[in-house]
Amino acid sequence: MWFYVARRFNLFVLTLAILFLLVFLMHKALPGDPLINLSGITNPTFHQLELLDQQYQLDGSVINQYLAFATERLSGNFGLSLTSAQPILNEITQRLPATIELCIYAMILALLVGIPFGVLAAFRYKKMTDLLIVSVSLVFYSIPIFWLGVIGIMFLGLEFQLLPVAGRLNLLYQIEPITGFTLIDIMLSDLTSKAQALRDAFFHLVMPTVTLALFPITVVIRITRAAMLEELNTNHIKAAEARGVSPLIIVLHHALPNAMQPVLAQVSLQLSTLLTSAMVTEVIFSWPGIGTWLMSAIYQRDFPVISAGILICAGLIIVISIVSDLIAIVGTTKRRSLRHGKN
Amino acid sequence: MNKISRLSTKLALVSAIFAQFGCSPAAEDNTQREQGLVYCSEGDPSVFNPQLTTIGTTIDATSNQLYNRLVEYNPRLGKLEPALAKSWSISDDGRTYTFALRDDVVFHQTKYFKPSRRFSATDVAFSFNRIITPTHPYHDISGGNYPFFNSIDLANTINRIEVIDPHTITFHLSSRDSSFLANLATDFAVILSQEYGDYLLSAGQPQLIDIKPVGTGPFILESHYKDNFIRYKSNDLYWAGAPKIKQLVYDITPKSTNRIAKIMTGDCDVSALPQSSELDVIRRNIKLELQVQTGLNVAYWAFNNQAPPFDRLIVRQALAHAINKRAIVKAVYYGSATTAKTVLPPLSWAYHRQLPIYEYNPRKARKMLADAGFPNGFEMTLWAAPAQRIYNPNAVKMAELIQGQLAEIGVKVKIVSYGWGVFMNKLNEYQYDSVLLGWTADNSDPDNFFRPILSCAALMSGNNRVNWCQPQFDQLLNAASGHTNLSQRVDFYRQAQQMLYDEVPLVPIAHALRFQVRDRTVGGISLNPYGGISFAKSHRITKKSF
Amino acid sequence: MPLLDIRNLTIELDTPDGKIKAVDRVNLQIDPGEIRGLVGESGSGKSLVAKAIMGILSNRWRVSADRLRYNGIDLLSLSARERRKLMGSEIAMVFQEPSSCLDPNDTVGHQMHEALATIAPDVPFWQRKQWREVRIRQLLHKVGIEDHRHVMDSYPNELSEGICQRVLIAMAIAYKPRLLIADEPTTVLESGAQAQIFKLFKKLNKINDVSILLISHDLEYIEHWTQKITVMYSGQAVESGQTKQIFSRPFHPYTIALLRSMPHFDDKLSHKSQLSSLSGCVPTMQHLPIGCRLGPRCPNAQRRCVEMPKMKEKNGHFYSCHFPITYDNAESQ
Amino acid sequence: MARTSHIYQDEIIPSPLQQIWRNFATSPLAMLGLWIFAIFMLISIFAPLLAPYPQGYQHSSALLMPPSWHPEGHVAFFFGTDDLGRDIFSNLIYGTRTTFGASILVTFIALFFGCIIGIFSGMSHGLQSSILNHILDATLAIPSLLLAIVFVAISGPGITNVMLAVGISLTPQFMRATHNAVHHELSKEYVTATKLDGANKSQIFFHSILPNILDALVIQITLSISIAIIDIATLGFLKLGVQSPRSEWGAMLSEGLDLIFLAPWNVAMPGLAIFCSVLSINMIGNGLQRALKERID
Repeated sequence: MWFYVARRFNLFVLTLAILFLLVFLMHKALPGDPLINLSGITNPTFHQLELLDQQYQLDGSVINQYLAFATERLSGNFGLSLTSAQPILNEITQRLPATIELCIYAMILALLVGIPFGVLAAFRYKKMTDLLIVSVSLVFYSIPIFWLGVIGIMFLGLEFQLLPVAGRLNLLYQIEPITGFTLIDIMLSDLTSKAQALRDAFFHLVMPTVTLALFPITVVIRITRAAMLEELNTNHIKAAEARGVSPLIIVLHHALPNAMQPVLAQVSLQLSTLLTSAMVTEVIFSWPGIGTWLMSAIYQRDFPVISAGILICAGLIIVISIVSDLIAIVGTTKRRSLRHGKN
Repeated sequence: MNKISRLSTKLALVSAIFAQFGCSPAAEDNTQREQGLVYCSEGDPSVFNPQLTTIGTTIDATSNQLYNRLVEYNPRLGKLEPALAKSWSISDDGRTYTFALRDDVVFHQTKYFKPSRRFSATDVAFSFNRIITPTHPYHDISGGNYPFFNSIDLANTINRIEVIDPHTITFHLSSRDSSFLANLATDFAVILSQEYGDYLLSAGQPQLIDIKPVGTGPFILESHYKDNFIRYKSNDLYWAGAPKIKQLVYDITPKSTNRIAKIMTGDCDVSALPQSSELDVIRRNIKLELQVQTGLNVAYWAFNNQAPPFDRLIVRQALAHAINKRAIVKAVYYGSATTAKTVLPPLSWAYHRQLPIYEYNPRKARKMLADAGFPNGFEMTLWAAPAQRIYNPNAVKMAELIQGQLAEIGVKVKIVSYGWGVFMNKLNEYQYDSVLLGWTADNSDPDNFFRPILSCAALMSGNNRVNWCQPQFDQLLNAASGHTNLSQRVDFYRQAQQMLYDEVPLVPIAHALRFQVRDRTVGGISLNPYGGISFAKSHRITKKSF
Repeated sequence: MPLLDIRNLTIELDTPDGKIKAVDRVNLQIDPGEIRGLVGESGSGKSLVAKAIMGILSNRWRVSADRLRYNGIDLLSLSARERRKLMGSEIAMVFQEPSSCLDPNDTVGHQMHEALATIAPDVPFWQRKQWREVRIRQLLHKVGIEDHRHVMDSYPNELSEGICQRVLIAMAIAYKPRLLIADEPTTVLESGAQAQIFKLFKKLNKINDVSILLISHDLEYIEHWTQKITVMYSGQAVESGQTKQIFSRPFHPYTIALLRSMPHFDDKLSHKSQLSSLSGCVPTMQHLPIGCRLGPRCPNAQRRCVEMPKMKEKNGHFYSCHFPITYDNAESQ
Repeated sequence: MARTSHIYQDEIIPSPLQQIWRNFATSPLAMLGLWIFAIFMLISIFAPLLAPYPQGYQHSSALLMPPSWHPEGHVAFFFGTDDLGRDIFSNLIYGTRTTFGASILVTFIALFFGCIIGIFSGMSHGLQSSILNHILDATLAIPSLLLAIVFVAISGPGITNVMLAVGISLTPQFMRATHNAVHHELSKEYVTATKLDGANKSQIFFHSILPNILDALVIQITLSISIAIIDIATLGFLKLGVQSPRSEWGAMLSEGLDLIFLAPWNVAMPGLAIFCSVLSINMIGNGLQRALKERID
């Protein structure tokens, strides 16, 4: 078992190295003075200039330029943002939790809604409910996320004024960002009207989470249905049916746990599309996360922020996909011979 | 079966958590919501001191909220009212102004600075000397550029500021200037704290005076997250009575659709600059109230008069004929603006009615261009900032329209656009052929429309984007401001407008109406035609008095 | 009264090209305490019959029969719930690949507990768990597994096929079924384990009076362990009767060919001689010949074979062939 | 009933492709998807001929004209006009070329590169395949939006950048699909059988593996086209793609956003166009998957 963990770790290190290489090459191709693009300090004083030269070794050979760049970024120094002259690391720690929060709630919603419908569709295979679920998920799969968001704003937000459509919380509630997750921060804060703030934050969350979650829901439905169908035809289900076990227990207790392995494996592949959709959702609902931050950086041509954003997002995805691989491996080797697991 | 029981307990736990969200008892006090007010502003203030800028957004966020002025202009009565100065007297030769100051005014108690003494004349001297005396320790802090005061050439008008005693101060002018008092009432002439200045100098952090402001205004700055929000706390020791609103938040939402969405869903209570395309939606919504203010502003298309071929009069006249102002007003302002004949809006008492106009005549424009040696037109750049302003809701769209109209006479236009901050810096390098800009009046004096944007003094201070300096034009302005009776001043201003018509350094396009949306439950927000919004007297109208 | 009575059972599959009769009018009677063999080549529909009895065919198959009774109860008219209750208590089934018939995600002990959960012992409910532990240990020992602790704690993929089969049988006999259907239980096992499994079946039949329907294509075991057998060919029951009778004097040409294809080492096979086998191959489902399905391959097929032969009976020995091999002329071939 | 008229005449076994087509043709949904897809293809090829007005032409007289079925609408501007007087109908037609046409082009480019790398990594094992795999995981980690940001940062917004970004982000999916398909086939006995007959690597690949991974690739193509369309439209929506004179569905939608109250059709029409094209491709993909599934079991 430890052999797999070692392989995964080596894969992780090499993939991160390749990611840093790609961003490093991007820096080479960026227009403008490379030192400004790396450090974000527009007119450095003489002292700062020395420090920067030592940090990024721009005059050295390409290899130790790359090494200097990598050590600098790994040690958390992403330089200053050109627009706000703040250290980028602070901005990231301020904005990353907002995006992660949105992605987590959306993924939870996707799993909570997707899996039951997937199981239902597989259970009642080739019947009306199955066709209905498949065709509805096909329709929602092909709705572009930004159009969905705009329509959501138009109808739910403006025509009927039911749900707030922008921001994370009514700004009158003064909450210090301790963990960066609104709901937890409200819990921790010593606000008088805490329940009121929670309710408001919850309403602010509904629209973006549903818009973001709709696409993953259809994907989870499709994956779960396929995995369940495959699982329901295996012999041990037939044997259980032969033993007269009730269909409910068969589906919930026997088929579902086995189908979870391929489902979770494929869901972790959907992470990069989830993050892209999250950034688009943030732009539409002006959610103060990495997406809005990166988008405004693009319009201002703020290169240090762009390279930091890419490193953080891609790094995040690699870490999460490797971790989910590890969990899948640890979970299955003991229970099922690898002949069953999907490679 | 034990498996199923464990499953159901998990479900019960989850639903309990959600229940806690859903049914929060209505009795829970929402004082937080009642005593606060959220204002959706269209942009982030670049600095917290109005002396250093002429950008409308920064003035909205700072001058009426954080600071006070010696005198204030009351738009309804049309005359000046006492503010920090209880009373003032002008000598008969009109060159010495003495002000009697209030003695009950306290500066802000903030986290970063606790003042030990009250407001006194030394603070007034400190604030104005910073502008007029280059040797003043704070003159060059944060750029040392005071665009409004440079354009009205305050440094030469004021000879000497004399502090007589802690509550009286006299200004000795070099020559008679009838618009001096009006300029003191503008949003730029704010009073800073001299004690705070000395404190920062000793701490070696002088630039903080413009970033962490201390003033005498109704609100104190609590926190500022760039491009996100600004939070103010009420100043309970305010000399004109503590504001009813305990907490004021500026929610920065650049896109106007988002602002409308926020005000409709209750996320903010007042919203700035609604687009004219959203007016009928606002009128249909009973919860909202639309405030309309006649526009004392002008949007103009400025040529860079030094850059060829715009240094030739005939080219400028041809381009003036080539643009269809009516179409622009319909497409960009959706009809909520009037086409402009000259820089002065029709409401001003010095408006020149009989002035002829450059009517929209593409054939004539093409012929004039041919005479000027450009039979098949030429290439030119047109700069437009993506931000939204009172005088121009969508400069980029106006640029695209002009691009389309000039294409008909063979002129190929390349639109150049940057973020607002970067845009203003690059303008100072005068690399543009033409730019879409505008001006909002700061007081009722017509001089305010000519001197800050067209005078040679304005060229030095970098506010004259037309890059055009006519000494004869400046003499007209000085002569006008030298006399006090109206009829003589009107005659001088008419000659100035005639000169602008002949020279066409810029093409005035439109005077926009100014809108503001607010929730019916909010009252007391004054929409001053001459500049910044003020929340000093704002309050929540409780249900009964609705 | 036979324990299981099946008359004219037909199973059809609806495919895009119309209905296909996979099993055509099969008759089968099993008396209590009898071991019945069901023999035929693979694809002759024998496991379809078993699944039809259990009712676990997928909904693409359509099952119809004049009579499908178990112990007097008409299985076809039962509701799904009653059918399940019946299968949970009276009929049990054992499959071909034992290790894939156990849930790979659960320990064997856990699955045994679940299998026993349906039985309501006369023990107060808090002691029910211990009672099941004891019962499982007895069952495992009964099917010949000594180290029950190790087996109960391990996962199916860690056990050998033989042990898995024994565990499945233990599960099957846990609720003392009266009929056990074994669908090729031993094909995957090696010969040593096969003998033990059959010995176990014999013991169950003798002691617990469990009647067993043994489905296999392996003739040696069928000959040795079963009392009666039915021979099937591409969906039709061609011959059934006492095992000894059929093995000594088969009437149906297909049965003869089947028996002859079993290599007997006693008679003198010349060196390198062809092993005898029937010419041609089993017709595919879409192109079944009309009438007797052995028609084209039958050595003594006649014109009449085009009509479907009726099932005739000769003192307990049923056969459906117009020209059965009567032994007076059998010796001549 | 059976396809053979007389009893024993040799049965005509339909080739796999024919069989897939027959299963595919049976479901009406899939055929509808195919027809819509064909219509979009035609539009994107003959865009200049079909569009009533030249691209981005501003009718200063007809600003914000509602669609023709609206009382004030005019049939000359079938879907109405936007705030600069540009006719939405002709813009949509030109937009088909940039959004729909570009996505098909990008998919086939990604298919070409993806397959080659996928095949090499699939066929070889050990170090070479793991290296290719690593590249796969690294590039797969970077979402198409980030790649587009990189290219826009380097050389400014434009359709070529968007196509490049979407192409690069799609290639790993093809790599992964071919890699898995090839690995899956390699593990099958018939491949080892051909190996035993002495076939070298390329023979094995072309004769036994290629035909079998075709169906997996076809599904991946439909999946990728639908992802490509949505990605190109999203990047257009975020103003990273095509600039003003050339029209593109995503950009049209984002321009119409400011007039969401006055002119909702500005937002509805491009959205519907994207939705229909993606739906048609997904229907085809779904039909194909079902047809293949039926052939197997």
